[in-house]
Amino acid sequence: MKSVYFDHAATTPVDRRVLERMLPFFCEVYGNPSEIHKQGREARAAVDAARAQVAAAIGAGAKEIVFTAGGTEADNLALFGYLQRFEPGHFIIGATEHPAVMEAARALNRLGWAVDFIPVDEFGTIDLDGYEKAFRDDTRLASVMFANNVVGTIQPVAELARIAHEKGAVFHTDAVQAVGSVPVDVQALGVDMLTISGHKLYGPKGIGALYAKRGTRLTPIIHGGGHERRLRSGTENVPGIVGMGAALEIAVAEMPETKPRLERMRDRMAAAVLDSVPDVKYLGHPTERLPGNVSFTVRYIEGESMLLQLDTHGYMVSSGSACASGSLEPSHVILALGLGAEEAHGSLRVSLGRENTDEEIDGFVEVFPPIVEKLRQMSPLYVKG
Amino acid sequence: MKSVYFDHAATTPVDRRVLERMLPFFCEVYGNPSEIHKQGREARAAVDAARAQVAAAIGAGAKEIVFTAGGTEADNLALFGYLQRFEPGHFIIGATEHPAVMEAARALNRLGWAVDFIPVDEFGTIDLDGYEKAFRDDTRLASVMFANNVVGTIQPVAELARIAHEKGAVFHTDAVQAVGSVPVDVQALGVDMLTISGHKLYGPKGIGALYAKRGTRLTPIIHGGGHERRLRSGTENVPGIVGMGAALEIAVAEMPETKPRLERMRDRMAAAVLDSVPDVKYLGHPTERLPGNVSFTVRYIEGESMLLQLDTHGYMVSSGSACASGSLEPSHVILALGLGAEEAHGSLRVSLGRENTDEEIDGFVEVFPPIVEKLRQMSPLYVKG
Amino acid sequence: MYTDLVMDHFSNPRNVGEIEDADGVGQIGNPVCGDVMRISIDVEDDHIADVKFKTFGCGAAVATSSMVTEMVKGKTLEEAADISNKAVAEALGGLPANKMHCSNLAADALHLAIQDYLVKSGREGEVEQILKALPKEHEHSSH
Amino acid sequence: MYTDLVMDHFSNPRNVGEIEDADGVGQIGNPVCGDVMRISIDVEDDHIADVKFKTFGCGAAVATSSMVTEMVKGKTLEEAADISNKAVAEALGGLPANKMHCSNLAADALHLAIQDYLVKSGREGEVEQILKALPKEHEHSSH
Ligand SMILES: Cc1ncc(COP(=O)(O)O)c(C=O)c1O
Ligand SMILES: Cc1ncc(COP(=O)(O)O)c(C=O)c1O
Repeated sequence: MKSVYFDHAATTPVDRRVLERMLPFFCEVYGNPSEIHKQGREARAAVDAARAQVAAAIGAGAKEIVFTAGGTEADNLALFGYLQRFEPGHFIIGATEHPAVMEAARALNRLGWAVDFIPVDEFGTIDLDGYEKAFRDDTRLASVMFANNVVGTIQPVAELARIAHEKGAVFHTDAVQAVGSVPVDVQALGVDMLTISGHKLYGPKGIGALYAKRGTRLTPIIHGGGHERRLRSGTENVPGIVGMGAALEIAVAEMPETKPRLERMRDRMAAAVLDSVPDVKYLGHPTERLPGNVSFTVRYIEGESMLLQLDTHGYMVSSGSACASGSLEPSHVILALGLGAEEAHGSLRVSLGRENTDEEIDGFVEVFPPIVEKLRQMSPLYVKG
Repeated sequence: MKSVYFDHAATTPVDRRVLERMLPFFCEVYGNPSEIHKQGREARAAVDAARAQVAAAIGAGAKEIVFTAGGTEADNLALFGYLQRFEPGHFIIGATEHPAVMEAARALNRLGWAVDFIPVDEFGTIDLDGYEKAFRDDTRLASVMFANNVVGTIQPVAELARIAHEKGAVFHTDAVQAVGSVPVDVQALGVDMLTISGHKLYGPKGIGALYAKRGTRLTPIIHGGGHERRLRSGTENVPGIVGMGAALEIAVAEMPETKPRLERMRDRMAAAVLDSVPDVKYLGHPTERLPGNVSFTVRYIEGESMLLQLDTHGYMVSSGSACASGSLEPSHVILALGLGAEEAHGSLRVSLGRENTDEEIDGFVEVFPPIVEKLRQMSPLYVKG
Repeated sequence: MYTDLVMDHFSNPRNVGEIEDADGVGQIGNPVCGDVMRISIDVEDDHIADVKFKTFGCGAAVATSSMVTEMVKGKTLEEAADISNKAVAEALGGLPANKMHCSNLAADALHLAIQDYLVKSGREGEVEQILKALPKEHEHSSH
Repeated sequence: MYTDLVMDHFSNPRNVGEIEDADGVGQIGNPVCGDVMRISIDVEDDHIADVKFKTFGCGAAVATSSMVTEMVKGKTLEEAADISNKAVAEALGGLPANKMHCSNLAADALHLAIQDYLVKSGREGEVEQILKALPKEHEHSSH
């Protein structure tokens, strides 16, 4: 049976070219970059080179990049690391943030910080007016994600950063889904902090980075030997760092080709699904969305069961359904768009990646309608119109 | 020129067999273990299997293992994760702890926690009497490392854990240097928490684990999607986890052969160095020490310069000297043994690993004395006796 | 995460559908929770002569529904009433921990169908005797 | 971390040793800090005729000592006094940031040797004029 991976928003395969560049750093150049002998110096040089690659990919300086173990840790470092320098006050996040920001915010809230969650409209775009009004005198930080992981909506980040600065707060954006997929330039955006994750851009898992603009003072959340300019202790994950640098370099270099191709495939797939299955709603913004994100909700049936049926046909996708996520709550992102819980349960996310082909989309569009029909036949909520 | 790696306490090469087992998890089984499609399920199965391997290697249950990004994060999770559930009180650590514990302790101290640093004797063994007396009514935790990373001294962990329990505190041990090198059984030791790091036992960098005994309640230090039984969020580093599981399995299986061989080589090397170079002092415990650790201090000359000279001869070692560590303070470990700052500056650590040979030791013992002599000739402190 | 048997029942569910003019119908769950199961039965001689289900929900919800219909066919009402959600999960070789609560309610739906039959056929007095542990409606919505 | 030139001066240090009955000797640092440099000079016609060093310290300490002896040989006292620690580091192609403070004091040791010469030869009055920026002893111990 063919096997089609349509879940690139969850994670991506490591690009073989990236793996090639990582390989020497397991068994040959295995030194600890803190050591000054030959092995150590070679490892240090590799880390420095990767840091320069990551910095270049987002228009930052090498000293503005802090490597972490992933996007989640980078998000936590941004929020805790920045806010914990102050007495508890107020900060702002978007209503559709990833749990990495959402739960960090909740934990800060338990420590005495007030937090406002800014609503989004039906397309997932942040309510600019509500955002602007939420700032208070003691608002230290606003964090709004660059692009949503469930519905793909891209936020007006530059505008959000500008407003935060006007209000005297710093601005962080979780750009885990964006970096490598769409152009990201920290200078042009004017953000103070920005989160990246390796495994979302054809790099390895277990590596991420926080861009922290020169002058943005942070306290560490992991203490120890003082690595990463004292901001994140722990022996550097050298192959991971090398892989992330290489992956970003490749992603940015190939973006002029990849981005329009994925956008075309995305729009074609969305149109085909909406065309061939009744009672389907497209989720997220019609145009301001990630190149590979096709998200929709199917009435009367539940996400996990669609997902499993698709899986038995070889198509791997994801769902914002409560069942699929292992939690019992339907996706807070989909609820934030104004959909009901029942609809939220029926959501499906197809996230295309650069190895996907038009044939794979054709295949999906062929198998999907009968799956929906089969599940609807089984559903007590479905009364054929 | 030959290249001899004698710095296994800093980090180890990844065993080729370990890399082989990791390789499929970059480009083939690359799924996110949280996803329920085939890729996700295969990744989850790999994580589960590795968790079982890690657990088995230390006599724990699989549910007692929390994967982290390394030893440093695991140490921080143990201290912050356990203590932050309480109102600030008191805890205890050893005087020769790794910065991962030391700096976490300092950070907790800044948050209002009182902390006692228990001194060690000239061999680096913790002062049991002082330890026992340090407990107070509000002592929540004691953390003493299993084996020291600089001088290799192994602590009486079971005894320390027993005393802590008697006093109503939980006991954590940083066993980063011990696991894989000497037998470690959490049941026999009776510890509540124990830290492991992958890259010290021929596994990859960027992965570690905290053993937390069933019933030990922790709060996370990294918040998000609720991975690792809510204790450590972030997409699992699947290849890293697989590598750590494989590396531990191999290390434990081969320990009956590796440990006595390294101990013999260690003792032979120590004797040869002390025999051939005057004014050298062996550091650490004569017998209760890590199998591969040969640590000593050379009077009148400085560690980094020895290290660099050895490096130009192809021997890679480490030093507790201030210069070599990048900080300006001589190693707190060596000062804790009661040595003066000047002596601390002259310390050198040779840490043998399983790929080292007797020939390599012979080579070292040959080149080392003339290096010392050359540097002493250059030293204004040296007056030939 | 799911056993092969769960996946088999999910992919090839047995007894899907609705019995027209069924002797008894039981429904549990609600769409907000993400699981709705409806089981309809025909009863002959105090035995389950036919049973069908419709389910909105995840893989576990579908599989437990399918399994319970298989387990119950031909059984007496009392035997059917003794089948617990736990027994259904066990018959499937187990369910993931997070599916044990909300998605494992097929036996409850069956019990409600039996109750419905007893009430409809004027045997209301026997409900308590036959159905020892009747599910509270929406008991799982509190999770 | 070190440039090739630093490593060259470290591995093959120039002018190691002590001048017997030197015209001037300067020493800076202390073993607690991890760096001690001693420079001895012979002066002829207000020129540095010979210079030697002994250093306890890291690679940077040795290399800067070696470099300063090379830079200074044959120079007038005034020229020698104008050589700064920074200039020594630059002549070596730069030093790692964490080595700039404690291990880069060779020029200071040289200046102390010049001062010693001036004092010993009864030219104490010229010290301030020739040595514009005389190092404070152990100025680096505060780091
Ligand atoms: C928007 C967003 N932020 C953060 C994360 C967390 O990144 P990581 O999995 O590297 O911890 C993810 C993905 O899981 C994400 O999609
Ligand atoms: C005793 C000890 N604890 C903790 C650590 C930190 O581990 P990691 O480098 O995996 O963060 C190390 C090594 O660096 C160590 O030797």
